[in-house]
Amino acid sequence: MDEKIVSMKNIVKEFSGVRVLDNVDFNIYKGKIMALVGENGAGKSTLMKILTGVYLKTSGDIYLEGKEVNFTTTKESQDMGVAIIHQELNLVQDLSISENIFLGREPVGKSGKIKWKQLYDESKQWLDKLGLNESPKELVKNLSVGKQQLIEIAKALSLNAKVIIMDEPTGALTISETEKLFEVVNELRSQGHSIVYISHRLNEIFQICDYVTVLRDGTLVGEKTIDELDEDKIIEMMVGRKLSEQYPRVNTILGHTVLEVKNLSNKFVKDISFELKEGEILGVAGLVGAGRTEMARSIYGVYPLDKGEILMKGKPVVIKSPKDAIKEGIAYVSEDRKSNGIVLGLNIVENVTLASLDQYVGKIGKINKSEEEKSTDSYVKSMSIKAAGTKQLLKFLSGGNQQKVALAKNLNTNPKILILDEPTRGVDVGAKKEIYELINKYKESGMSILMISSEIPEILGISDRVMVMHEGMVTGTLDIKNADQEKIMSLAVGKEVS
Amino acid sequence: MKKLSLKGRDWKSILSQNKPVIVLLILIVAMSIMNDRFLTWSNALTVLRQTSINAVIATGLTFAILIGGIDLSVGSVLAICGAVSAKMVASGMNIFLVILLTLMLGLGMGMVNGLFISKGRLQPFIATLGTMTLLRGFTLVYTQGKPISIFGSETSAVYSKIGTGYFLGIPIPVYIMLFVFVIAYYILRHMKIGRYTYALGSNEEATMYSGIKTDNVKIFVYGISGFLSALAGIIVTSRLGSAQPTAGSGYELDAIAAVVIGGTSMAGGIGTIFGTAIGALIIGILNNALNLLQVSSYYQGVAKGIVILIAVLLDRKQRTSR
Amino acid sequence: MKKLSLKGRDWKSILSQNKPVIVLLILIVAMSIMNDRFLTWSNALTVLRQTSINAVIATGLTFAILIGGIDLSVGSVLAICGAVSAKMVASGMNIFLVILLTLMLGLGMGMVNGLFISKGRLQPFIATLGTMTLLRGFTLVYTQGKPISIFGSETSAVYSKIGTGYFLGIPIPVYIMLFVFVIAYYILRHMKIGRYTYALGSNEEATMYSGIKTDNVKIFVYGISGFLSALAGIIVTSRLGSAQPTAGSGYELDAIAAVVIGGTSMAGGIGTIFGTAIGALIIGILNNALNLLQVSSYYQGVAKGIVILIAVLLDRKQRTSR
Amino acid sequence: NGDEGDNGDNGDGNGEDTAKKIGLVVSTLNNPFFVDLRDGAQAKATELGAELIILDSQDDAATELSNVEDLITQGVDLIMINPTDSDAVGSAVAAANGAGIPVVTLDRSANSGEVEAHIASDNVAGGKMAGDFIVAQLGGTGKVVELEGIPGASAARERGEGFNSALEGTEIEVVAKQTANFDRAEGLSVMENILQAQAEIDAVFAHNDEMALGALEAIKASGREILVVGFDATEDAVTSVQAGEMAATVQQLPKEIGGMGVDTAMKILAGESVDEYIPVELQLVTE
Ligand SMILES: Nc1ncnc2c1ncn2[C@@H]1O[C@H](COP(=O)(O)OP(=O)(O)OP(=O)(O)O)[C@@H](O)[C@H]1O
Ligand SMILES: Nc1ncnc2c1ncn2[C@@H]1O[C@H](COP(=O)(O)OP(=O)(O)OP(=O)(O)O)[C@@H](O)[C@H]1O
Ligand SMILES: [Mg+2]
Ligand SMILES: [Mg+2]
Repeated sequence: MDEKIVSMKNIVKEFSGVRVLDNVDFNIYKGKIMALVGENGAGKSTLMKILTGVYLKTSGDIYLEGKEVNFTTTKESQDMGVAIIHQELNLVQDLSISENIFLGREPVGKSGKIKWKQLYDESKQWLDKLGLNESPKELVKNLSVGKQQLIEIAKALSLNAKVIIMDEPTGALTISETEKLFEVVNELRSQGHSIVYISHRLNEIFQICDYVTVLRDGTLVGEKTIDELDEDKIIEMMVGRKLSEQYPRVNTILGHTVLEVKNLSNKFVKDISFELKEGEILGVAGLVGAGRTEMARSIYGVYPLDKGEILMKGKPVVIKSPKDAIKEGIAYVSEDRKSNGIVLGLNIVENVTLASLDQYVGKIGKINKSEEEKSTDSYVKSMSIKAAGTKQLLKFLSGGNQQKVALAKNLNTNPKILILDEPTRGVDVGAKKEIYELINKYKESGMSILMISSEIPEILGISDRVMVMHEGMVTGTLDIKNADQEKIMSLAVGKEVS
Repeated sequence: MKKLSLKGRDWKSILSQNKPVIVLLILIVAMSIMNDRFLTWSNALTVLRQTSINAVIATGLTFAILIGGIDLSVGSVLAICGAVSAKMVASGMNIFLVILLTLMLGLGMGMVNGLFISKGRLQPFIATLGTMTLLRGFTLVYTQGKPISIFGSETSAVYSKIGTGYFLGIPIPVYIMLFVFVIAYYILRHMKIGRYTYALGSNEEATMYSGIKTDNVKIFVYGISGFLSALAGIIVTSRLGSAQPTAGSGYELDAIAAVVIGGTSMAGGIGTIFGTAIGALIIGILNNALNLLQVSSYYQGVAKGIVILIAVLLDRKQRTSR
Repeated sequence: MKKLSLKGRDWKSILSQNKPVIVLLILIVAMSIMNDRFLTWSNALTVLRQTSINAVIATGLTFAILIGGIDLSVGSVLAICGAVSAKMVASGMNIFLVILLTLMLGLGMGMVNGLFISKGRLQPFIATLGTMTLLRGFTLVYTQGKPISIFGSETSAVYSKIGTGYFLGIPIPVYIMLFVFVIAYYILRHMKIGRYTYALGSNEEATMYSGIKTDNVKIFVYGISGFLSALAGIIVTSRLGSAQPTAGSGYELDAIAAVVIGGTSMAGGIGTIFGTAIGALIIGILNNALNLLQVSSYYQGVAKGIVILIAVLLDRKQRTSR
Repeated sequence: NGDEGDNGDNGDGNGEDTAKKIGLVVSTLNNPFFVDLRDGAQAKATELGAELIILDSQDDAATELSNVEDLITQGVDLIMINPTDSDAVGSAVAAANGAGIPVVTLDRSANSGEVEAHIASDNVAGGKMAGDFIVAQLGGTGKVVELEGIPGASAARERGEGFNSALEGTEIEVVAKQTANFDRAEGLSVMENILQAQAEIDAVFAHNDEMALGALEAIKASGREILVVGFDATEDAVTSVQAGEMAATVQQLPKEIGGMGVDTAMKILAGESVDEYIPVELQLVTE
């Protein structure tokens, strides 16, 4: 047995009376990587936030290197050598990369002046290590989400902590950055650092982890070494039952062309052309910064076009705002749900109907609330959205459930074309499958789907065709029959494939 | 299940709103003990009538604050609308036309604020600070610095009833205030635009992504604020029988205090008209109480500051999780 | 690569700051054409001296606004500190002690604001609205509504030099203003607490997760604002030779206008002291210009409102992406 | 915060039911002039054994009306109003009339409603007095600056009106007319600016002493010789006149107005008849 560096015992956490962690034990071993897995809302993030002093535990004990600790602030845990990369990005947009990496730990001279040179030099080292080619003086707000995620990682690594917790660090990363990260993580392990690794991508777990702890509904299911497990076993532990085929493909007969995009260009993308047929899923792959999100948002009317046209059923349409897009039957599920997918301050019903409120307005402009409730209930059931009720505010839902609500909101506009941008980011395996099944259901009913994803297995698993982008341009489109990971990757880095 | 969770939320919302109510009750009980004239029917009516002006303005400001904005120009809009309406009344124009035109003027000025903030992408504080200064200047130019009397025409008598009249023993401004509360409640609670107001205040980008023209929502919201300021301007002018060029100066602060004491968050997205009504009543009763208790005017500022701080301290939100 | 992007960044920041500078230059050129007395050395000194008070307050407010807060109490802090210092001077207390105690008083009051906002979790607008009302009341109680003269002791003459004196032909308040600018620039740009000020305004949660005691940053920031308001209070009192109970009323609006015209975002995280200096100069020159051009007092509000709106319209930010 | 001064709180004489309750609604207590008015009234009330309830309208007509309503609620025997504005006070007077409470106005009159007595010194006359003084001092020719009060405030209007009427037909030119909002700090900076603009200034008339004292600082700093005339004769101003700095200030005897108000009120309550208009003399305070 390896030496425990952290051990959490009988941890209980309640949020205003609701128990979200129930007598959970959790260990971290010296120089090892502990995977922490579980469905959305299982309590993984909460457990780690308790360890790092973000939340106060309701009861239970925490030991660090044999000594009982009770952190009440992040600073305390940092000082004791425990660092965390939070699931949600926690960067200061208006500060530079290096200021973010060293926020709170800036080297200062005698006069109290920050030693800028040292700051930049040290930051640069971390950026190089993670393969990020950016100036340390660049403002974080000018970086894409993926690069920001790397900054977040650099920040935690630079703490040189004994224990590093990574809460879904690869959520916004594609394969190449993930590989780079794993190199660093392996190096850290060999130096004796201990790591907690939270991810919904089970293949990653098998790539780097030594141990696995599984949580379900706030309780501990078990702790195993990696050799005792395989993917199916983990899934079974997580969801409490066996799960059949992860990527349930359905083959539909493709209908007419619904959407045609011709030579779309603006400051983000160049010359994008593709078509989408009724009942088709077109997967869009690419590396971080390939411009996939921008392409989708340009179609959705968020970014103005410089050139090009969009045709729906052969007729050119003018889309200048999301409102126009929705009117034309295009819906967009954002990759960044917190900032533009959902409204955290509204409840589930209000979010689900936000984009389709016109349907519910009766005479004298009154919203028909029971109708709203009815629609929402049907989504809650069909998507198994876990919540205390339909009146629960979105900010109290776990990430995966928030994602489902975002999806429901868009489906409720009855779109002909559904654009999904990283639809399963941060979603657990069980829910993922539910989402795929939903996508398939709508596909079967004739909806056309454009699915942007950084998870190649997912792209390969459910799309009919794969379009690959690189630096704002389409570098190739592959039929699913002759698509594989290698071909996608070479197109993604801009290489031709035959 | 459905019923249960509904109750759950209502209970919560009652809990989150009841702190201002508690402050209000404490004020009322304390005053009733300290002064036997306080809890009389006629004083109650006096307080309500005095509260009406601030309450009407605060209702408009609730919309602006709910979207995370602010409207500092309410006092200036009140002044210019009051002045214009006084001139129209004095000229003998039809009373309904006077009211209609005045309210439209306020609506228009509010919408200009909304345009500056939405299309012009100005920060609400500075945009409305600009129009506040500008419109105060306009009022002075328009009135030439002199009060405009409403008297001198047949319309005057009717007009002056708006602020001074009674119906079934209750002052007309009180009816106006209640009517404004009910309509505002209905809009916020049961209409699309109300829902959008909350959505915008909570997450502007997501609201835009949901196909909502956020610019229009903003223009609407500031339009309402201007409209209600004009209405308050009519009440003030009618009560005083003349429009003062300096009317309404500083009213924005009392109105903001009412809104915030009522539990609305300046960050937007959270708040209710019920809360604002309570907040306005707290401020109204406080002013009345300080007078009845004969607190020296120098100490009134001290007392008012303390009550504002206590009220908001009691109602402070959990550390926001944004 | 490193050099290049550095240039890129500086160029951007210059671009984003130069719009207020353009407004300033236009104002100066226009005034020089319209009035030949404007561009004289003595008028320049007059403008700078007049600007100094608003500039000192605006510098403090820049900190508050950078963290996404606001401080409405500056005018009231100015008044009470001015009154207290006047009384101390008149009593013949040592000049250094007077200044020290006054500044500490301002610092303390600012820190109380900071405490309300951090530990008390109050919204800055309402918290400082409360203390603004409260401290104005205190000032009236303290002064009994009457001005307090600084004369009558030996200290008086020295004290009055702070506001009225010259050194090498340049008024002392101008030196104070420049000194305040330089220190504030240094703090914001090169010291930890300055970077935390930006960090807090840009993302409070991330700042907290980075192990920074955000509460302390807030207390510091509001402390600075109070401290500088007290300094402004000393300058005003010294210039007038007496402390007015109503001193500083409405100063918060001019100071906020200066900060925002200078390009600082009310949402926090973005802004510079350089911008605030330009903003304060724009307001100062505007007031001077309106007097020199003998604009009627009725039209002054109109003119000021228009300039504020134009200045911020020119400098409006790209639609924020949050 | 030790010294409370002589008056501090009111509410003395609470116990005696027989004591007359008189309400005093003052336009603002942030201005020394009205503070003096209040002090005069308070002193007189104490002397005559009346209870005086003082409320501050903070220069807002609507607040004034609320104050009067609150006094009615308290059942005062008489209300003395120092109006914020002669027109706007009409409703307040009407409210008092409606409740059967007699009204006395101080310093500013009411343009409507039933008022038992009006005690004031005429602002227009005061302005004229200042104007006449300047005309005399300058020998009927020269350049003057007028510092105006809060735009739209009645005192500013009336004093300006009187002042300008005095200049009519003389060779005196008003070279600058700017507002300094009755504020001393603004008086200083506005005067500084005017000094920059005008090479030749012989006299300044400020609508109140606060602005005059501010202007005086600016003039002293500029080293120029300019006649400064203020209005109100506040303590600071009188000191300044005595020191030979300010040339003159129009004294309205605010304490007198307040005291006379209470005097008149007591007479009315005793059933005695009083004059409708009781002028309080103005005088020019010069060295
Ligand atoms: N601040 C909070 N207030 C109330 N409930 C909360 C809060 N934070 C989390 N929860 C609840 O606690 C439970 C566990 O949430 P947590 O974020 O730990 O899940 P998770 O395992 O990290 O899920 P995911 O994989 O989606 O990130 C959820 O039901 C969530 O709704
Ligand atoms: N606000 C911005 N201003 C300027 N350029 C931007 C901005 N946001 C993104 N970009 C640039 O646009 C390009 C595409 O961005 P983005 O990384 O979002 O694409 P993506 O293919 O959707 O990748 P991801 O996997 O991160 O979603 C990148 O070159 C990025 O640097
Ligand atoms: Mg989580
Ligand atoms: Mg993307």
